[in-house]
Amino acid sequence: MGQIIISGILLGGIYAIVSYGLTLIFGVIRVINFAHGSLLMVGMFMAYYLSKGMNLNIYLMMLIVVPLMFILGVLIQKYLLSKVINEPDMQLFVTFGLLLLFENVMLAVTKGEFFSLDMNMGTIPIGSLVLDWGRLINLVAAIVLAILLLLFLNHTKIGWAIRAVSQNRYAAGIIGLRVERLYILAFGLGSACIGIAAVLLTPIYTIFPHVGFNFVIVSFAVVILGGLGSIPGALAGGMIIGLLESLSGYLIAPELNQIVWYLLFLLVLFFRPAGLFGIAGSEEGGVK
Amino acid sequence: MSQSNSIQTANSKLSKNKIYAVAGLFILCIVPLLLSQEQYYLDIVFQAFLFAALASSWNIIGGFGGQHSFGHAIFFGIGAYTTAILFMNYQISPWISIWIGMLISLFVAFIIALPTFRLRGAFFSIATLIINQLVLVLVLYYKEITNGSQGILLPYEPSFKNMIFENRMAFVYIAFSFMLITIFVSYIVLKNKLGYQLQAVRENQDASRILGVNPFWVKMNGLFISVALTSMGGSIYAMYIRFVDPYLILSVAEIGAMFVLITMIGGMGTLSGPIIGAILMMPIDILLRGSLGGVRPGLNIVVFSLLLIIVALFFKEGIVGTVKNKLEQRKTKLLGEYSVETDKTRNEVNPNAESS
Amino acid sequence: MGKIQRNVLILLLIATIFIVGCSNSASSDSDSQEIIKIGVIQPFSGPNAQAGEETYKGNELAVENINTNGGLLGKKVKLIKADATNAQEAISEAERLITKEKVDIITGTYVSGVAYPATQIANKYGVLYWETNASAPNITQQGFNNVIRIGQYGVPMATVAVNSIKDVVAPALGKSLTELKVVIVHEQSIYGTSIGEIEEEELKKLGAKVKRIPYDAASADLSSVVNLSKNENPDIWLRTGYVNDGALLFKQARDIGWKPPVIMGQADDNAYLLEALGDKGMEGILSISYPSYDMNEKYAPGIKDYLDSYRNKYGSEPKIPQTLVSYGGTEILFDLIKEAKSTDANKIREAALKMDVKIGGTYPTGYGVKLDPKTLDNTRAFPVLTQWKNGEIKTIYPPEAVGTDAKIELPLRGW
Amino acid sequence: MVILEIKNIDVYYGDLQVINNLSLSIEEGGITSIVGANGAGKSTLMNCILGAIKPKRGKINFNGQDITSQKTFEIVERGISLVPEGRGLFPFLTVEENLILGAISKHAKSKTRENLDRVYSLFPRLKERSKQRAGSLSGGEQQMCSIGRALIAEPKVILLDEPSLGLAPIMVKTVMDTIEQLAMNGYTIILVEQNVMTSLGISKKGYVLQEGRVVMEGSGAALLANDELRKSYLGV
Repeated sequence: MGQIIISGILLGGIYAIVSYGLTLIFGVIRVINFAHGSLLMVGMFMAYYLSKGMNLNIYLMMLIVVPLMFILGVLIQKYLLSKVINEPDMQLFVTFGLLLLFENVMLAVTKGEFFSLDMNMGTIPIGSLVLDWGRLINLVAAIVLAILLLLFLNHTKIGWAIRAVSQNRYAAGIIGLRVERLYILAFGLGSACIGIAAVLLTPIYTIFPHVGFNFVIVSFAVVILGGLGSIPGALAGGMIIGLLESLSGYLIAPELNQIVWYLLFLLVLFFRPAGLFGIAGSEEGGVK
Repeated sequence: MSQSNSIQTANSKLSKNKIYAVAGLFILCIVPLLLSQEQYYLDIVFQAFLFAALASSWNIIGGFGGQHSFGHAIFFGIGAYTTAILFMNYQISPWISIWIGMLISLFVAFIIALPTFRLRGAFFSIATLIINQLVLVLVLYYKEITNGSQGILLPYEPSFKNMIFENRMAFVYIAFSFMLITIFVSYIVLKNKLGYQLQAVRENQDASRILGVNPFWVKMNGLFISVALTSMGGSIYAMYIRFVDPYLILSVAEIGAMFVLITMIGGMGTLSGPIIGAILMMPIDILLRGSLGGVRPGLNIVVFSLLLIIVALFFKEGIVGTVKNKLEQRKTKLLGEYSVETDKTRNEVNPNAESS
Repeated sequence: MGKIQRNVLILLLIATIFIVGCSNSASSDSDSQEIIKIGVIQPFSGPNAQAGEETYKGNELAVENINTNGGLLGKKVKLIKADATNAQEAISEAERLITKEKVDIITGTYVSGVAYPATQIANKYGVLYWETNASAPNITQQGFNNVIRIGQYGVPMATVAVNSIKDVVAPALGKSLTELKVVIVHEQSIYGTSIGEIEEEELKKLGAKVKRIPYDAASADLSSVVNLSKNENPDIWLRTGYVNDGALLFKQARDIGWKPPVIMGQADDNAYLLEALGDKGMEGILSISYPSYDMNEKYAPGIKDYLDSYRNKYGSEPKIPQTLVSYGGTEILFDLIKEAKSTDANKIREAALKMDVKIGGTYPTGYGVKLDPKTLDNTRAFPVLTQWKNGEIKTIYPPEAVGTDAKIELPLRGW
Repeated sequence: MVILEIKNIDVYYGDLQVINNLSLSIEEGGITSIVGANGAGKSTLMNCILGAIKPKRGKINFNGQDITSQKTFEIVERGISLVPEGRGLFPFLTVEENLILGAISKHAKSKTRENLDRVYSLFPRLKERSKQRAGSLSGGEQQMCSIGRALIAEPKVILLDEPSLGLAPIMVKTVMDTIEQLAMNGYTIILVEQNVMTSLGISKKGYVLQEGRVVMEGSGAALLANDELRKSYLGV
């Protein structure tokens, strides 16, 4: 049982870290970004190829992958999404197109083969329980990144501006904030966060063109459960879903491991749409 | 009073354009394929018609009512499963079980809508998406009823009663009729009080309440019509494919989201949008698969997705909306007068708008 | 207006694609006199694209082989790919192969869900559907007389798993069957479920204690499966699933430092799992698998040639064992076409029903051929048991297939 | 001296024309009122001056320079600020964060601290609540915060869109007093109001808008004395 709780927390770290990017993108730009998972996949392939090609430690690849992903995010927002900035339907459509595009470009390149980094960094025994390094590093990174993002959003003017745009796009525009630029920045930062997640997940998962798909729904759930745009919320939301998935897989049945958090998510959505950690009413900002 | 009149005239003026557009595209894309009588092309035509109808059904609640459901695969699945289970276990003809599936869909829609209609925008979409996943898990788990992950395999026993035909043309007729029914129903909805109420709710739910509209029931009625038709489509699809595979039938990516995307690209909330969207998207998808699918894995979808993105960027308001705007602009220029359209008013203010 | 022009341009683009699509698929059918066309339905896109592609390579090698040796019935053989990842696409593509491409025979399919509708379409036109890979039992139970499954499927795979536990694994552990505790974990789609259920049933008949745990192959976390398995403290951990879930399952077992005495998977003798877990991680893991590449020439004649031609053409070792199965299956097909002097489904079926080849010694898969007259399943297509040793796959069961004195080594040592 | 000049602008929302061949010229200093019924195009005009909506035809000059095609942030930089209808605050940012975000332009940025103190001395209430979320303020306090945010950008011209809307009568008076005080401090004020009486009463000049056109203009007092206006807007 203790082992299951540890697994749940470590899984929570994974869900949290893949959700930060979506918190910024969905929370600020309010577009249902279907391409979220495929961005993660692209990041994982980048990390894998670079690490193999340069024969360097995977975690060092963050120095390259994160800037590259930032640029990719900037390009997507600047040349695609901002062209349809007043058409939320078409934004969604474009992200779906990107999902198909990224997945299948990688499919065409790799022919769908599977890639894994065998790190086998060993385990840390704590009494009768065992922790593994890969997930532990990820969990620590998830907490550190949450703190950094929180500091950025709450204590820098750019952070205020990003939050301002997410709360009232019109007012942000008329006081002279450059909304389109902030959107580009938000998407770029979101993608950079996805890049961090990608590097951290590369030693844990097998990489193939559809690997990101399974993280899309859970990421949306984490972001909304925690409270739209709330970084501590995403961390907590990830933990809750990770624990619930782990526990219900163990106590009910592995096939039904997601059913409890689906239900919890729906309950929260119905009775507290601001999320567990969002301020009541915050979900309405920018949502029609 | 005068408001609604002007909408009506605007609509009837537009519907003429729409009819031309639909007819043109129809001839361009479908007729040559139909004439060929090739079974392969008939399959494409069938799928185009069927998905046109399904997108139209989705459009009633998603387009007119602005409730972007990503969970319509549930009702598609209810139709397919009801037909398949009743056919296999009780030899009930699909012509009868279609209606049973519709009833079950209505009931399930009511249950799902009770809580979800409190939600707005993206929250509603994501809630329906999660419910779709929930239903998939349950369908896989309750094997006694659904046969779990194995799905249900229907035998090939052609007869009219079984809704299984040797010639695919029969299915094309069924899909075509189904499409006509959905267009007709959409038209009726649009022309009646429910249509205006749905649009009012879409534009501003709170303001609509002031006008004496009960948004909950308006949305519920729209949803009922929408899911009944979707369920019907599921039944037809089950008899066409004769294999009810839960991973396909209840797939958000391959079924549920398709309804939304087809409608978006064609023109959300318009009569002809979903039809045009499907008649363009489905054949292109299938033909690209046929011609590029074997060249390099995924290449056909690379081309397809690029096309989608390009079309989305150039037809920002959907094909119907954008073409209509272009036509209106041209007309304005030619006649030198300003036509005022109340239903297309965009009250959006973009502080960072590029100078035109 | 530039914008209108652009729109027109886009419309033209779409129209062009459309026309290209039409004309491309309406390829020449005048040359059907000189060539035999075989359509290959596989998932060439989607999550199973890699398996589809690798399986296709088997067809390709066999066809190259026959064409360099003078062809078939005096004609060249040509393969035509068709990409289908689900039932809907399977219908479209099967229709295209038969009515547009005018193929003589269809072969496939890695995904059972694609095989059902595709076999139905083939049946409608009376075209032979030569099934080399699909594992779902009921594909051949539809009563079609044009669907022949030459490869192994779920039932023999489960049977061999159970038999090898009885014959090799239990003795190696020094336990009797009634003392054995087995945990079966499998992914929950038809592939894993059909095999897992038969295994459970057969093992219970033999008196072993069995627990079965299905799971979702798309899960981001399988720790609950691993921990539930560990709680049972089994002697044998029996797994059926795909590559990515297999890698995750094994890695998560390694992460909590649990390795049962025996791990036996279905087709876990592939290069991807080796990359994921390394030589040390895979050491000793057993696989019920498709015929493997180290089988001796006596049992599997032509396997060395096959390996050489694969390496020559694709510049690597085969990634998954399924390639050999489609290769061997295609060779049997060619023999039957020669025998029947036709590609007609009925004539080939007649010839196939008459065929009686004993297991081992004829085909590079080691398969024999003897069709079940009712289902048209090959009753002599059996998987083998392999074990990972120092990063190499060693066939250890059945005894006739074993390579150079490979012996089972159990129990497993740590990760 | 004319500080803001609007020449023959036409503005459309989609196909709907909301402003029709409208011209205004605003003298430096003092309060100019723009009044009119709902839907007369007043808010549109405000947004148009600020570059948030672009006119299809016509020109807008500020300080003798053409700003018609400039973007909002450039116009803000030049010295026009808008206090939008409904305050337009960022409800989940603190009062202070809201205010500081107003100092976005280059010249205002360096003097943020100083201007912040000025706003706090003008509205001591805001200082007390500087760490509170803006959404938790009362309507009047929010209006102060919104005005404060406009001031901090160091504008020459302040546009106020319905500042008294939804406020208690006592707060309306406070807000109007503040506006008068701002005008006395040398800001040029353009005031859009439905509260015709109050706004014209403190204005040196007024315009009456109807269906996107200027139908009347004159000094505040003259307009207040106009019978037709009194009839249609004051119900007298």
